[in-house]
Amino acid sequence: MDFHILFQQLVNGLTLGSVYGLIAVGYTMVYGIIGMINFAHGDIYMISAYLAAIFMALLFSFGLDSVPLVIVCTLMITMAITAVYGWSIEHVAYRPLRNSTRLAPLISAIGVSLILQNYAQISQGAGTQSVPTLIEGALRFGDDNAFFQITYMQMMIIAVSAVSMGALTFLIQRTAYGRKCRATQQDRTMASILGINTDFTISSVFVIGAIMAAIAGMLVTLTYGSFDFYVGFIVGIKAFTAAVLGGIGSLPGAMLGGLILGLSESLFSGFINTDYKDVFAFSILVLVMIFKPSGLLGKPLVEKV
Amino acid sequence: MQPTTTQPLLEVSDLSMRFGGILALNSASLNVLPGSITAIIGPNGAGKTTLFNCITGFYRATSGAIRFNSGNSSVDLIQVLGGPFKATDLTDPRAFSTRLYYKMLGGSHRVALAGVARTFQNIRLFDEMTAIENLLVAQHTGLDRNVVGGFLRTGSYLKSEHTAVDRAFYWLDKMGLGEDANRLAGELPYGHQRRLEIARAMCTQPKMICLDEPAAGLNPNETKALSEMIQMLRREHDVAVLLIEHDMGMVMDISDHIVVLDHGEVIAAGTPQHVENDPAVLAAYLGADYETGVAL
Amino acid sequence: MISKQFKRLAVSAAVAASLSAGIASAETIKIGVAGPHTGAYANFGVQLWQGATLAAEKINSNGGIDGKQIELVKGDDACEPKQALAVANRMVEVDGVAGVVGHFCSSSTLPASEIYEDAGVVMVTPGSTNPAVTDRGLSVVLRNTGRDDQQGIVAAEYIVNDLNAKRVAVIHDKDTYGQGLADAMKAHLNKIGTKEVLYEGLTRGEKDFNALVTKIKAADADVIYFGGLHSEAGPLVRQLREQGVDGTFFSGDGIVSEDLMPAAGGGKNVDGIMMTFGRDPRTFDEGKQVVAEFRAKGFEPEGYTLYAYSTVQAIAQGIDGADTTDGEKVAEWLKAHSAKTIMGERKWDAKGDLTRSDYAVYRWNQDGSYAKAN
Amino acid sequence: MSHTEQYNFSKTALRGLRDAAFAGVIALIVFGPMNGLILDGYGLDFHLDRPFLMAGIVALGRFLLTLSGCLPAVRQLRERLMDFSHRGVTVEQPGDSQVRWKVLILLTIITGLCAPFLVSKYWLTILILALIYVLLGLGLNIVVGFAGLLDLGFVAFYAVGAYVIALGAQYWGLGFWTAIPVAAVLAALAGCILAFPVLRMHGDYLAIVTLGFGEIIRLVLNNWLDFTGGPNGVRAPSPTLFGLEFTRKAKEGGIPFHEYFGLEYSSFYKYLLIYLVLFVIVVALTLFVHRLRNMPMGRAWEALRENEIACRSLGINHVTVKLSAFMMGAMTAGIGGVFFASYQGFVNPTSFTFFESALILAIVVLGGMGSIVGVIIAAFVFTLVPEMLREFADYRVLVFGVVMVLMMIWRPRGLLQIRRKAFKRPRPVYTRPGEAQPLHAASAGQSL
Repeated sequence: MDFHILFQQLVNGLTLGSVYGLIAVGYTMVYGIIGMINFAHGDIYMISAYLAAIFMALLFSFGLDSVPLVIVCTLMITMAITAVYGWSIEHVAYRPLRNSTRLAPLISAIGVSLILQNYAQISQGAGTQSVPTLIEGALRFGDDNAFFQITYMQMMIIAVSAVSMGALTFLIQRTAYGRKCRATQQDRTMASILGINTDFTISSVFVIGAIMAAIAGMLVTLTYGSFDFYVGFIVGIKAFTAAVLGGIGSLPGAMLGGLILGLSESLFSGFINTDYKDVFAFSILVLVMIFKPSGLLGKPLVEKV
Repeated sequence: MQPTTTQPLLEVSDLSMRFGGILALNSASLNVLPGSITAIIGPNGAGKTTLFNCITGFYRATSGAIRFNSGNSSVDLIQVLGGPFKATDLTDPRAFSTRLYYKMLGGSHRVALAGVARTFQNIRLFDEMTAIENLLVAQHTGLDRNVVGGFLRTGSYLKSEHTAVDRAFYWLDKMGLGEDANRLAGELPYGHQRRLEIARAMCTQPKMICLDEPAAGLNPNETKALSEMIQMLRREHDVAVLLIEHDMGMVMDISDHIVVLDHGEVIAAGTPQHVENDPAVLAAYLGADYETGVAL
Repeated sequence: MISKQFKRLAVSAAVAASLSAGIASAETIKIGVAGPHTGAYANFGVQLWQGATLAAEKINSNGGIDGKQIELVKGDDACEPKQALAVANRMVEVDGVAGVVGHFCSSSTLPASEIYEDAGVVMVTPGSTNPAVTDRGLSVVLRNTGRDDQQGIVAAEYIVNDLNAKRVAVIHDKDTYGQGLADAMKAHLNKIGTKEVLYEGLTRGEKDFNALVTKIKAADADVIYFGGLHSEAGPLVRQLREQGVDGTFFSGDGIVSEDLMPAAGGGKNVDGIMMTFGRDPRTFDEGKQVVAEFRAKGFEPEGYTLYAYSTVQAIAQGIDGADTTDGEKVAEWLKAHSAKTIMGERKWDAKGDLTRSDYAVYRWNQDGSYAKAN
Repeated sequence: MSHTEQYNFSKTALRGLRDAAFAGVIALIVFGPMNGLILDGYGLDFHLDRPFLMAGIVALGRFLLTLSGCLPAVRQLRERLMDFSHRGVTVEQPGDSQVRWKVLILLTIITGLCAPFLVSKYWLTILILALIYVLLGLGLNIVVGFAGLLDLGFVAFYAVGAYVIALGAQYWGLGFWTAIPVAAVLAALAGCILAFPVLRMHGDYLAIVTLGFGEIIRLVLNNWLDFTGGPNGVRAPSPTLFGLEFTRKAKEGGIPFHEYFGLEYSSFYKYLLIYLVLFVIVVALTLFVHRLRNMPMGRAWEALRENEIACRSLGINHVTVKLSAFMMGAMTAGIGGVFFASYQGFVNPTSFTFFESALILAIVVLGGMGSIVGVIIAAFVFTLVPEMLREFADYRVLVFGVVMVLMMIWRPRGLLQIRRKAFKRPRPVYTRPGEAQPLHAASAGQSL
């Protein structure tokens, strides 16, 4: 076997998996805290891709020509505005349903997902949108005939997602805010009795999810360079699968699930067949669900009688 | 101790249950005689509910045996839950096929089918169904379940439904819920819900009914009425009653046999008089009271 | 200023509506324009609509068809078979069209054409190139564009004879058009003695093709043939070049869009892309003036714009010539005669395909334009 | 207006202004970049007027909403509307008259039978589509509404049905009539194979596994080119009536329907036949599902939804009961698929995307989970309204999404309340133990 091909596929899978992981965080956190599948999360990622492209174009048109500066500024603005999206969607479409039937928020989320897709389509046009390649070049390993490479963008994706996952884990595990989140997750009523503003906590989880999606959107836009109003759905389903695979509700699980999914996709399509890579990915999910119903790192459910 | 001339209805022997590192039950044994009222008492955390859940099939005991003898059949209440395969199964095709059968189709419902009904500490009714529908669901296994027959409303289907509705009304009346037949179970007052749960359990026509703290949350009058109902069940319907209860007055009043649990072990068993004077029981309870006092 | 513009627009719309209503009660012939007016392929719908609108305006200002004015009806199928069916039924039953320009996507044209066949309404597709469209023996269906097998043959010949390629990777997007094209190309490639080194499908809508690109790289292909649309071709080219694959990228007429260049990551990556396309309709002498008119309106008549224009002309001439709106007769007339359109004289064979295939190979330049390869 | 009321009003107005300003700012942030800065290649077009207009509308709307809270009439109306939504279930009383319902049902059936002769062929095809969705809605209602199993891959069984007739006709010469039972059985089988291992799972995990299964089916249909035709799809046969075909020209040896009866050819007859058969099936299924609710099977499903643990304690095997619901739902979807394929004459995988599953789920939830009439109404609303909105093609999906969200906020329990049947005390047949005791004296509960 050609090892440079294997390594190249591992790099591809790692990149893709990191993106899935970043988006999966949004699903897993929301599910963890209010037990709701936020179907619109993938579309928030899609919106953030548009925002990133818009602000990059805007900053360039203002005459800013330092690429790192543009990237950092765009990332900040995209994160901020996507966070507002996350907040307002939670406020308008989910909060009124907090004490409703279990399915109501799910349907509402599907509705929001349709709204966001159509909104992007109407306002920005249905066609594929693109951004120019800003960061070029790659680290190559091996000789000219048999090499594998990591582009600087791929490195950036892996590094940024590792750092943001680390920061998020720290936030949830080590800070007072994280304790409030975990308390709300365990028992919302009790948490509110103890003086935690659970409404705020839940909102903030949506905001954090949106920010992570914004980071993913920005990175993916920079890397692949093109997107349309439909990307959110496809990536969203994959990311959600990753979240469930890793054990929904668990942050490291989301990252692990994302990586497994990304790697399995790229290895399967690289060495077996591209056509059936999604079938393979979903089959892994079904198998894991059968043998470990709570996911790889999820806590097993204890039935209370 | 009563002379055990008759075969016990329920035989629990050396039952142990482990949750992770915690030994919730430690080789507990007890018998329930047909038509008797047996109470399980003990301080909080003694393992009463765990024992209950093992008997009714919601937990699979780590080791030990539970047998249920009704009429001329004897059921292994642990086997019917469908346990994992064992190495010995490979040599014995019959054991293997039994295990496979229960693995596929076994589960806690099998315990109920054997003739053990139960109620729950935190009431579990079908809230959005009417009281009478709750009782009809309980008769599910005995009804004509043929979908085509039901759609065409054949004679045998109508007859089986008619009997079921009639039996349901009988139990509603018995439990003093005649007026509530067509009300949603979730909208009934608390005391009525408790009694509806007992009526529902009785509709499965059990040989033994397990009541998990039936008097919790009831006022003294209601508790008194409940005691009479429990005795009525035994008297008129010939069921054995196994109950967990904290209301000592009620327990002492109605039980034939009392089992005292502490830290997962049976520390005493016998008639109310016997248990009342057992020093181990007193120690356990005083200790428990003392601890509770500190905690409060 | 905006409000002024808006008012003017509203007024003109109202006038147009009342005019058309007035005419409608008198004598109009309705022609449907069916295609993806919304959805991911809406830009093709725009091309169709622009082309058809100008054609209808032109014909109407010249006295219409036998004195009757043409009225266009928009039908949006979003390239979904289910919607295409509803649109076709609506065109036939509610609008009572005499002819249909469309549909665009082959997957929509296939089910919809059965409805037109039943209703006896002539349907001329300006964009569906899948062979099955005309191979099913429907009597009212014509095609004002090439067939994928013709296109595939041209591509395969060029790849083998002109590019001297030995190692060809065939990629498609698992859709009726893309896979049909890729299969046609592959079939002819095999026939003339070259076996492809890779045959794979990618998923439409995805953007990450790195795993596939690595596979192409491992196969060491000197030509990457892609059957599909620009929305996937762009990212694919970009990722190929990023991973250092420098084989020639070769595709069909589905990538003809101004969106290709930005999606592919700029002129550097687009440079050297090859594709098969019918003769660029903008180069016909008959169409020079129309092209100028489009440009004067600020619309570049690229892609299928002029195809739609030409199709409206053909239908109009067919109705005029057959002197009826009966679809079978119109189709018969068109097959027996020919139509003079801005894309030259169009002749059809008995199946409804154009008798002459004018597919040629084009090469994209760094500035996003494309020219015939020599 | 009294002094305090006036004070309250001005206070509310002030609060309204503040809220409106806040909402406007948020709207500006949300809409600003997406609507004001339009991507064009690598550059931007500026349309800054749009976001300001939209933010203005949002602010005004918010202000009016707050203000309307001050008007007692509006407030009362709002309270009445909101109050209704909390009571999802009512119980009929034993004496309630059923005549009104029976007349209504009869009228509906007569209207349904007459409808195809009153509308154009175009609307007939839309009606067929609506009925297919009624069928799917009723099927998924069994799974989600009755048994409480969240199934996000329902479309998979629909696809199985559609492909059974299409591929069956292609490879084994399967006709329309035989395809209906075959598809029903195969879809149920598919449901069984999927469900048996996963039914022990907790609710939401079931949702994701079914979602994955739905995607797998679609991907396989799309990729298995040699067998399914992949994206090119397969042609599906039209129904025949006693061997008479509904084509313009019959295949070898056959006689087309219109020639046999000396009628002029029109595809109307084909759609008419599909409609009528479908209508009969839908009516029968509606009746069936209605009766199911009062049958042991249906009661067990609902009980399972309400409390699984209690069900197990009553001897109900939750796996097989869930399985029966799943299979019943899958079967219905399979039949729906046959009609869909036959009506469309062509199937390809694009008709079986997740959006379709979401649509069917929305029909069930908006109809009021478990309410049969609600599901039927919702199915019609969801097929007819988009067709009417065809003029606003660009905004169709947007409106659809907004309706979904608003309906969930306004009526999370669905359009219609669920009505439960009341039971009359029957003539005693059950042999009562201890009959010697007077019944009422024994029931000490009366004194409680």
